[in-house]
Amino acid sequence: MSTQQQQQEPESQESPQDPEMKGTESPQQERLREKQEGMVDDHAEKEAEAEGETVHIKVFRYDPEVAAKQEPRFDDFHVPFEKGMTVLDAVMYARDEFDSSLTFRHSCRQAVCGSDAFFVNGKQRLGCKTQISDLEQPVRIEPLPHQEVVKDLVVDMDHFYDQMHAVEPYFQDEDTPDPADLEEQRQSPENREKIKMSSRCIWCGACMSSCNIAAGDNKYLGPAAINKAYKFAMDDRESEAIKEHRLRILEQEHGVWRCQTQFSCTEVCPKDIPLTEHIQELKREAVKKNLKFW
Amino acid sequence: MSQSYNRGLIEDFGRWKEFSAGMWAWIFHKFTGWMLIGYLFTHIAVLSTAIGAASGDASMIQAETDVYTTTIQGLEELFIVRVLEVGLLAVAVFHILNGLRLLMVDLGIGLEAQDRSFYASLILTGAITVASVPTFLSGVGF
Amino acid sequence: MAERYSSFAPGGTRWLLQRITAAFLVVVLAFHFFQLHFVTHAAEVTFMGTQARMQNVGYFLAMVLFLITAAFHGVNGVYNALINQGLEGTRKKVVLAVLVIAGGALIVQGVYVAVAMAGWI
Amino acid sequence: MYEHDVIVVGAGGAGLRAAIAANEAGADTAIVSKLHPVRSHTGAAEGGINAALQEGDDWELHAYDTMKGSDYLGDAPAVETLAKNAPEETMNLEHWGMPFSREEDGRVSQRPFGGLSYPRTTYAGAETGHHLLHTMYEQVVKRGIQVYDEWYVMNLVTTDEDDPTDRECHGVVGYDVQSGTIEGFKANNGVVLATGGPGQAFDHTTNAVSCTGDGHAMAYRAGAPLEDMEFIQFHPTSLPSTGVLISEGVRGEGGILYNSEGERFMFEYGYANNSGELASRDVVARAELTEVDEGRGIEDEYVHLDMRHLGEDRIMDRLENILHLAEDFEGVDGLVEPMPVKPGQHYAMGGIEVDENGQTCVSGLYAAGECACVSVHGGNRLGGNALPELIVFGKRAGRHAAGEDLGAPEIRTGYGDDVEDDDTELPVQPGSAGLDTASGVAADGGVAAEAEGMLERAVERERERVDRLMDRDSGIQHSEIRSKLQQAMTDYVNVFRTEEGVKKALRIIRECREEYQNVYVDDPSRTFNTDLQQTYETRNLIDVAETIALGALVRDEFRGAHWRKEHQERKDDEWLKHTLISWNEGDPDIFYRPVILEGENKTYEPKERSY
Ligand SMILES: Cc1cc2nc3c(=O)[nH]c(=O)nc-3n(C[C@H](O)[C@H](O)[C@H](O)COP(=O)(O)OP(=O)(O)OC[C@H]3O[C@@H](n4cnc5c(N)ncnc54)[C@H](O)[C@@H]3O)c2cc1C
Ligand code: HEM
Ligand code: SF4
Ligand code: F3S
Ligand code: FES
Repeated sequence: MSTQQQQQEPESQESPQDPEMKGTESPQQERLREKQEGMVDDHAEKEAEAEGETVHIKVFRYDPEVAAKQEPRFDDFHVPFEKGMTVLDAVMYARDEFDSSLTFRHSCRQAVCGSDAFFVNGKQRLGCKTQISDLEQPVRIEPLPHQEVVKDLVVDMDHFYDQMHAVEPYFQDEDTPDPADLEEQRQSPENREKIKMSSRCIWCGACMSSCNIAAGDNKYLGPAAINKAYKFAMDDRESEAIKEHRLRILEQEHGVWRCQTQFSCTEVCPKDIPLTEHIQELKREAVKKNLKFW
Repeated sequence: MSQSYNRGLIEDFGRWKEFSAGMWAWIFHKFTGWMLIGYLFTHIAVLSTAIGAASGDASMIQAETDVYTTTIQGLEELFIVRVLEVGLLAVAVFHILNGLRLLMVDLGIGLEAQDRSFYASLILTGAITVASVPTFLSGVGF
Repeated sequence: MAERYSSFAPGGTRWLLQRITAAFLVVVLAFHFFQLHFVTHAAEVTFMGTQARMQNVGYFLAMVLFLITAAFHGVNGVYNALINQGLEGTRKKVVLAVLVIAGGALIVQGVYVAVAMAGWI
Repeated sequence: MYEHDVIVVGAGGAGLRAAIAANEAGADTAIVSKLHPVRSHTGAAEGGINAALQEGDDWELHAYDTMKGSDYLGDAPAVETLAKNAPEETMNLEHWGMPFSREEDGRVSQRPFGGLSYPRTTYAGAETGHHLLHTMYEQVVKRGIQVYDEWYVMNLVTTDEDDPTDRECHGVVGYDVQSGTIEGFKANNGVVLATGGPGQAFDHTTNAVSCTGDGHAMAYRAGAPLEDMEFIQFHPTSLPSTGVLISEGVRGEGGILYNSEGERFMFEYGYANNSGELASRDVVARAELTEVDEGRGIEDEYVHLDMRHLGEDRIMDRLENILHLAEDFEGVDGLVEPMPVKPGQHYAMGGIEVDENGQTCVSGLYAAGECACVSVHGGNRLGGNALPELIVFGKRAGRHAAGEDLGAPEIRTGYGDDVEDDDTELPVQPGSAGLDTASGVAADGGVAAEAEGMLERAVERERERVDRLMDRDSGIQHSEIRSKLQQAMTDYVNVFRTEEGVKKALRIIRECREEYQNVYVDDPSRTFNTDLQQTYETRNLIDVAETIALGALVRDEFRGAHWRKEHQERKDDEWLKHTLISWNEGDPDIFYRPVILEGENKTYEPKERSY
């Protein structure tokens, strides 16, 4: 039994252009091969131990600098299953035990840092929050669609961050009491409840990746940034004038109007933020503001 | 960064199997909208024969042999036109029903039921279309 | 209210009009379909029948309004769809111009046809 | 080379606060962080921020509670600074828009927390840390503070005088994870370390994968001593497979702990006959481990926390988020089955020794947040006291680094005439195993050019180190060493500490060090090489783990979170002092500095810690 075959996708993989790369194996490839061969028995042992229950994952691989990985492909790993295992656990196991060059972002393992949004079995999900046992095997793990792939599962997040920053995501009222007086700005529990869901965003980028409009229109602010703006626009602590300024930003051509209510953002959001609802509410707010002639 | 990899359009269309309800609704709505506006242009073009009819011979109008009447009736005699009309109906009905769904969404009503309301639009469209087939196909010569 | 930012095209107006026309179209389109396929079968349409309907000023106005809203709704819908796909710059301006002209022509021709149907020329 | 007045390393709560403060003080400030700021582990904090905000409460009460909680190992000037400034700093967050939970009258809510004499824990739902982190990042964006994210700081650039107190810090060497470039960051005024906790030294922790004690290790090797490292807080209820925290709320609502025999062991075996499951964290954690050690654990690993008897309504009402946590991270439905839990490393009370201004004994080198030890938490941290520490001392460090005068500190740092040397017999030689040890760079030439030259040389050294790691084609991989180290720490320097065990741990750490000399990086790529980054981190973990074990060995008493089998009592005559370990060029030196119990208005008299 082989534990890790490299399956090439697309089927007809071109051999590397660089003649030096052809034929001869780079030390890295050599090591990789040795390791894979070694892995078979090493792993077979482990498997016997774990009563043979393994999880089959297929992981997207790409690295612009390594000849063997320049052409994107999927690698197969068979990871011993444990109760409670998440997708993140599985890729971490694969990295630590099989191939240390397997690269992905992760940190908190508890769905608060937003680093590990992957495209798992055709849906944007947080690796650490997705139980392997809930998925059909083989589990296909890819980087987030609609973002440039830097390496393996790592995508370039800069565009996402730019959009998040574009909505002036910070409190703007300068006219607050002096903190030294220990006097807070009052806010009703209802108002706080209103912004509660919107304030849960962990910047994972899953929503943006799932939205076809964001894919087509690079200038579209995207659901996460609009939701961020929603949090501020709906917060009563900021003055009306600032709220109006916020709506101005949102009602630009590439703002809320671009949303075609596809709902996929809402469906994939790991924090269950009702994104579409927030976007729609802002559209209505903007219209209302524009209809005010008095 | 040295280089990065863009997986391009396959992203969108290679993954159609994984699309969710809202995405299909979007695609269908787009498609039906384009069909409708396309139809509107042809429709007006066909109806433009009325100009010829109006400026033509009044007796022909009486005899129902004016260009307008003959064109329309001539078209209606074609089986293919009838089938296309059923298609148009389906397209229009879906666009209307889903349009209503979208209007509700815009008003923030029933957002949790957005996928179910999409399926409902589809089923209703099917039902209405099937139900109206006899009316549309009646009297066409086979 | 303060000045309008140039980059802040009044997307909201078009959005709102798209909804308003949609709401209007639901009613008229349903009526239209019903009228011409179920009440009068399309195959039985004659110029005389058409003329009879069109000479009713209410019907005439409804149809002209139907045409205008549908043309706006359709053309604006297409334009929107193109912006959603990231249409930008000159190409966007050209597309807008083409669509406006096409939509305008459609309305002009349509109204002309309607007037002809009513026999008012 | 990049150049700024103040360089802040780390972008968690402490780092962001420091950067904002330095920026406000007029310094050209930059943040260098291996994670994008919003990914920092501060975001995981749930409970809240302690601050004496309401009438009827008082900072002196907060200080008193903190001192008592610390088991009298907190330094009074630090504890009082914290208590005095926390209210203003908390209000400041509110003014920046942090969405605190609210009362009917629109004021911020506060709730009771363990060990507090007044309900002074200010919170924002069950995600206080998340909001704190995001609110401060927003302010960083607003102020346009430069952030170098996904830049891993490899080392500090300090001068190499013999006495660490004569050294100066001039900047850091950073590694751009995305591109693989290594660059120098010159800090004209100061470097603030805010790199968070060292939880990854243990096998099972509530801390993030990125909590690898980099700041600790870098400062340590640069000459700043590490203080009270033996004091590690373990949380009794974390999920076994991930370490995700199950809050005390479950036990508070009436959740029951069972062993594999189905016995309610807290009572059956007399661990806490009065309070049972609600006994303090360390008691419950020890009880759980005893059960497992005596063969009554489930799968030899964990115990069960059962809340089913509370009924679905009550659970849904008050503990809904716990259901999600158990489901998402452990695949367990808390409504139909008990949840597996075990103790997990949670917080490090110790850290880089600093004074109230955040400064270490190396001039220009600051530390704040969990990586620092001003000593607020002493032997044990009270829940809700870490977040205020971030904002109070983060701000002070930032301002001081930017050149503001905050007055002379009362806390002394570094080796001095007030310390006492240690003479414990060590089982193995700790410290360098012939590794690249030196961190200082000799100065030669004029003052300004000097710093630049030093930076160049430091960068060069890291480049060579990377080349060496990457060029090797065989050897051992860091993950193997890391898991061995983590296992040893969890086996022997956990909640239970015996002399024999800790010595064993030190021997294993030594082995890890030796193995590390043959470590190699398999991934040949320069792009996003996490293999390389983790290899660096593992080195840091070895240094930090060793100081934890050394501290645990020398402190033969039971204080706060530190428990020793052979010495199960608090020894105030002997041990009212901080443990300090200094790298001493690879030959670690252990010494002690007395605790400061004299506060502004009163002296804190050690009392029995009983709740
Ligand atoms: C689950 C959990 C719950 C908690 N709940 C509470 C609570 O309710 N109340 C409370 O008061 N405390 C709580 N704490 C403790 C508190 O959250 C932490 O002590 C605190 O957040 C640490 O903040 P920090 O800024 O020091 O570090 P972190 O937030 O961990 O940030 C560290 C930063 O340093 C950066 N970094 C690290 N190494 C490097 C390097 N080599 N180069 C560049 N950058 C680097 C990282 O990228 C990161 O940005 C909790 C802790 C945990 C784990
Ligand atoms: C009869 C009732 C109708 C309703 C309720 C309706 C509703 C809608 C709505 C709400 C939209 C906007 C979708 C969005 O922006 O998210 C839309 C788009 C559109 N509609 Fe209609 N519409 C109707 C009739 C028509 C007619 C008669 C035409 C043709 C002339 C038409 C052509 C279009 C087009 C082309 C679009 C754009 C589709 C796209 O996004 O690509 N619609 N419709
Ligand atoms: S809105 Fe949801 S999906 Fe989008 S970035 Fe925030 S948490 Fe992720
Ligand atoms: S997926 Fe995109 S179209 Fe709107 S509802 Fe979400 S932003
Ligand atoms: S690892 Fe932090 S969100 Fe998954």
